[in-house]
Amino acid sequence: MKKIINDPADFVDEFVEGILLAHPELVKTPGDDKRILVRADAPVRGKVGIVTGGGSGHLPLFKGYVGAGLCDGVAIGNVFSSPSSAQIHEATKAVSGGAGVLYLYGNYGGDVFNFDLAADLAELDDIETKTVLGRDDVASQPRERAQDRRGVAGILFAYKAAGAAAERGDNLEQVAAVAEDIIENTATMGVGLTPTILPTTGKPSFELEEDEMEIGIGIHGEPGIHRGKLESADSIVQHILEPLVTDLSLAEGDSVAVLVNGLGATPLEELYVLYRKVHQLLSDKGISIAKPYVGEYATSLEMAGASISLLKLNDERLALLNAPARSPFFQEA
Amino acid sequence: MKKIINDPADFVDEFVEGILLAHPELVKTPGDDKRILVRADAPVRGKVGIVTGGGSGHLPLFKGYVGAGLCDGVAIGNVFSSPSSAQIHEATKAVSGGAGVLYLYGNYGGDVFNFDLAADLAELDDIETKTVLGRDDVASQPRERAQDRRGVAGILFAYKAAGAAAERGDNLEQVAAVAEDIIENTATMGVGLTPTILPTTGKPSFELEEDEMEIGIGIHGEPGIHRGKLESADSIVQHILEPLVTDLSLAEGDSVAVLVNGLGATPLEELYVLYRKVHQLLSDKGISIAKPYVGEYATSLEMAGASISLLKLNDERLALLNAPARSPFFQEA
Amino acid sequence: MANTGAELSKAIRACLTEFVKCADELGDLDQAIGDGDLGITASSGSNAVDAALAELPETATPSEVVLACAKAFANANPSTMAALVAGGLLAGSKTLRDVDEVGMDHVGSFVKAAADSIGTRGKSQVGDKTILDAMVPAAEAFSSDADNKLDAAITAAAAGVESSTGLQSRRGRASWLQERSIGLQDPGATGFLRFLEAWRTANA
Amino acid sequence: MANTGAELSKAIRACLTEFVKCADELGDLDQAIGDGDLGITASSGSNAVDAALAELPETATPSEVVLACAKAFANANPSTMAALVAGGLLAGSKTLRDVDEVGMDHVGSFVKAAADSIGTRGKSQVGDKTILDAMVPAAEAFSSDADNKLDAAITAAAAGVESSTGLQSRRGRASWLQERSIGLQDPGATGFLRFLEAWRTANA
Ligand SMILES: Nc1ncnc2c1ncn2[C@@H]1O[C@H](COP(=O)(O)OP(=O)(O)O)[C@@H](O)[C@H]1O
Ligand SMILES: Nc1ncnc2c1ncn2[C@@H]1O[C@H](COP(=O)(O)OP(=O)(O)O)[C@@H](O)[C@H]1O
Ligand SMILES: [Mg+2]
Ligand SMILES: [Mg+2]
Ligand SMILES: [Mg+2]
Ligand SMILES: [Mg+2]
Repeated sequence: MKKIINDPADFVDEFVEGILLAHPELVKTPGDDKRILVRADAPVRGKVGIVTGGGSGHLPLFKGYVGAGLCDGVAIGNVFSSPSSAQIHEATKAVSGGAGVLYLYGNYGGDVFNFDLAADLAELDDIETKTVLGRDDVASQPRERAQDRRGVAGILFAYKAAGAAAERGDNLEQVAAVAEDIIENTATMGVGLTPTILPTTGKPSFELEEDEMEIGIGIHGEPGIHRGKLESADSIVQHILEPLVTDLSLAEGDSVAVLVNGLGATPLEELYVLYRKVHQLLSDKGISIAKPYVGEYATSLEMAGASISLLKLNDERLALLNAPARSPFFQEA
Repeated sequence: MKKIINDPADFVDEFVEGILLAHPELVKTPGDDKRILVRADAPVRGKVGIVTGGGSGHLPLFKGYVGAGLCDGVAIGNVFSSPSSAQIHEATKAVSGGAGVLYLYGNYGGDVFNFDLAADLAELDDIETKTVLGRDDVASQPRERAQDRRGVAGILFAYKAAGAAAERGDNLEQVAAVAEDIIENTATMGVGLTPTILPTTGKPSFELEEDEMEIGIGIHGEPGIHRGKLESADSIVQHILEPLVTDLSLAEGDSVAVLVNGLGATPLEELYVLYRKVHQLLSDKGISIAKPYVGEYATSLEMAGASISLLKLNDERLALLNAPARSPFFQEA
Repeated sequence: MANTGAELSKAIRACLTEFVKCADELGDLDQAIGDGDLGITASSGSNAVDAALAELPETATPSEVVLACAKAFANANPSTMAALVAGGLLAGSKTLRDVDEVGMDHVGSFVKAAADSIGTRGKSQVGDKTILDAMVPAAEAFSSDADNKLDAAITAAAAGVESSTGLQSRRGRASWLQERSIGLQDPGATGFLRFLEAWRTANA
Repeated sequence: MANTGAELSKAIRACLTEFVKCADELGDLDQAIGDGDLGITASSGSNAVDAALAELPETATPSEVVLACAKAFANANPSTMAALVAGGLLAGSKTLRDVDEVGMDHVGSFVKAAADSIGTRGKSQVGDKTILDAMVPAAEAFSSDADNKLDAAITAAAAGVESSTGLQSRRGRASWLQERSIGLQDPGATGFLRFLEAWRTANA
């Protein structure tokens, strides 16, 4: 296990401390528990608060999307495991500006059960909450069971749009509706080449032969839909893009946002090789890309691989993506 | 070799094509050769142009620093190898706004000889050029031979400051002086854990045992100053920071910019673990961090490892770092 | 057999010392069918419970002991299992309200209440290939008139683990495997079985 | 022996067919002491030269042939070696100005001019453990009155490669290795030696 860390048990606390030391003007911790980060100006009075959270090891997800025009707070779990309901509850209180709080996070059992518990606790404090789950991984369930899909990189679009909606003064119901609308129109699929090693156990998150890839893999190494010989970048895009286009019923004349996301070890150069083919194939179908994102937005520590997300756009969605936002890891001017 | 690529021989052309497709509003190619990228609004009349360049495989270096408030153009070589003098010459012509052109790039033999040749060609076109070399890697030569050091991640500071100086209207001599001033006050050292595999040869850029690290390694895998058992993040910082502080003669009361740079496969989480210790050790010495950068700024494809750069600040340098800039990969608002 | 709060606490701590030995096994099973973290949930959860119980006053009631276990387990390594088990323990603790000494006759209703809570929160039932496949039959055995109820519960839980191995997973991460989950043993159900076995080794 | 431009071009192309066989060796040597790309410079540079020469008209003069080689080699895989060799060839081509047929007596001054250019551009000299350690002795052998000048140049270049192996590198990437470069063979000098050997195999 080749990692630049100290005691694996301290890994999460130490990198969160690093974030706090590097960006004090952008984020703060409301109490003593460093696993809870909120916007430096939280709570914003009268604004709907947005709380996200989940396991560590996915930077810039989730902590990276706390800032103006994005989420207000995050509760941070250990590597690949949920934060506790107590932590989520504390984040909720710290960002509550009196207009209610949206829970927006990925659909993973541990997170769901802990956020649900936190919502019960928030109710006792008279803080109204709503929950919208990121459920964009089309490899994890067929379209008929889209409600049960797991959430991966595509939640970026929901953070951005819901954050913009909250910033412009939408109420809780409206902000939740924006998030839900985005998630229903987002589809993602990934490909994995090599696993990450879990810092505490020293074990790989999944196993693949030296010449294999897995299409549809999840960001914790959850199994995908096709394991086979590593193929070229262009044919990987071909495997992935068609199911996404079908899932969103995209047709000629449609416009999309595209996110080509690196899972950790894959170089930015390779992501642009993927983007090139995505652009070509969508162009061939008469679908235009109005908003491209290429880089690391949701990772799995040092896993090699990538994911491709599409968001079907309309004017409202595009305007929300283009609204200003600022976190240590994400800027839209 | 697990890479998401097509024919390795097409790798560079394809990712550059991806960049052009993704960011047409920011960068363009002035002619047919996609290995030459310039600002979308180049040439900027009356402004000193800045041309950089070097081998591929270091994204966001070098192509990533072409934009407003940064460099004007870049000539792109194959992976880890220099662009040709013909390409550098073409980039020079495309960004020349009549106020001369600064060549600002890392001190590598191949690049130097090719840029020098391009300068001869530019002279024939009556374009005045000056050259400033990034030479920040303190592991590559002792202080007495600082002129011969190789250039690594710290060139970011020089791009940023020289770009800001050019943008505010400094003349060629002044812009070159700003770049030189920054480079003289920048010191970097890296640590390597695992190599990258060169796409065309399939060979690793260097070799290390499963439990080893190399301190002082270069971004192409050039040998460093200490090879030994992998140590903790905190002791790695201890190894690296002291030589940097000494090299820059930093003392209590000084203020610095810090760049903790990932070399490719190392997760952002680990970079923040490093940053935490850098912050602590500098604080202990009474040195404050006025400008932190943590992320991937100069990589070596999927190499695992990191580098730490310090820039000794004064008011002028800090103001130039804080001036606005915008490229597809770097923003300062 | 009847335990005061203090005795119950001692028995739980003895059981956990034994139980944590299966952490690697649970981690490996979860690796095959899920994300591999159940070993950590088991070990750090057990340690947290142990530490929390060590802090409780001697006078704590059985219900308070269980409540302390729930909170500690929920926060140690929060995860599906941590949240569901903590919720289950909370529900179970209510069946012990006003009970000063826990006897064998309390166990059946306790386990049933816990299983019901898990089923409600997790939208799951027996046959979904979850912890419930071991828990529900065990709860029935505890409520039966078997001579040795613990032995009977262990036999029932083991049968549940075994039969669910042939099923397709319908809840949690493992469900993403779809058909490929068939033939793999459920880590949560196995964890419950190992807990009962550890109780027998430590306390019987 | 005396070659027209067309004959020179043919001889160069034959030599390069032989020369590229050492690309892996050069890559491996450069891997040990530098960045490992010299194999690519050698092979893609040779291919580019071959293609450029194939396009030249039959009437090209020796000087034009060398100029075409320089440009093609410079742009194929630009690197230290590519830029220095291209600069060297440009300088060498000037010694052939107005020469219609190249003979053995032109070679010495050609190689010397090329070496001088490399030394000037690279701020290097014999003993710095670079290509010059093979080139300069070879240039002298070509200018000597040896019976077989090519054989003598090869012997001299080989001796240069060998003796420089014991030296510490003072130029280019290899110099970063400092003491650790001692004992490693210089890839550039080796490449020059292999080029002469290839010329002998293909054309003598
Ligand atoms: N909805 C559910 N209802 C009941 N039990 C569940 C449910 N989902 C998962 N489980 C149980 O949880 C176990 C996995 O626990 P854990 O490793 O903590 O999950 P995760 O890592 O996904 O958070 C499974 O083996 C199964 O027994
Ligand atoms: N300054 C110099 N002067 C002369 N020869 C040099 C110089 N620097 C390097 N070389 C030669 O170049 C060879 C390496 O070439 P190459 O692999 O192209 O370099 P790089 O990969 O560093 O660009 C060395 O083995 C040496 O013979
Ligand atoms: Mg988990
Ligand atoms: Mg090179
Ligand atoms: Mg698990
Ligand atoms: Mg080389």
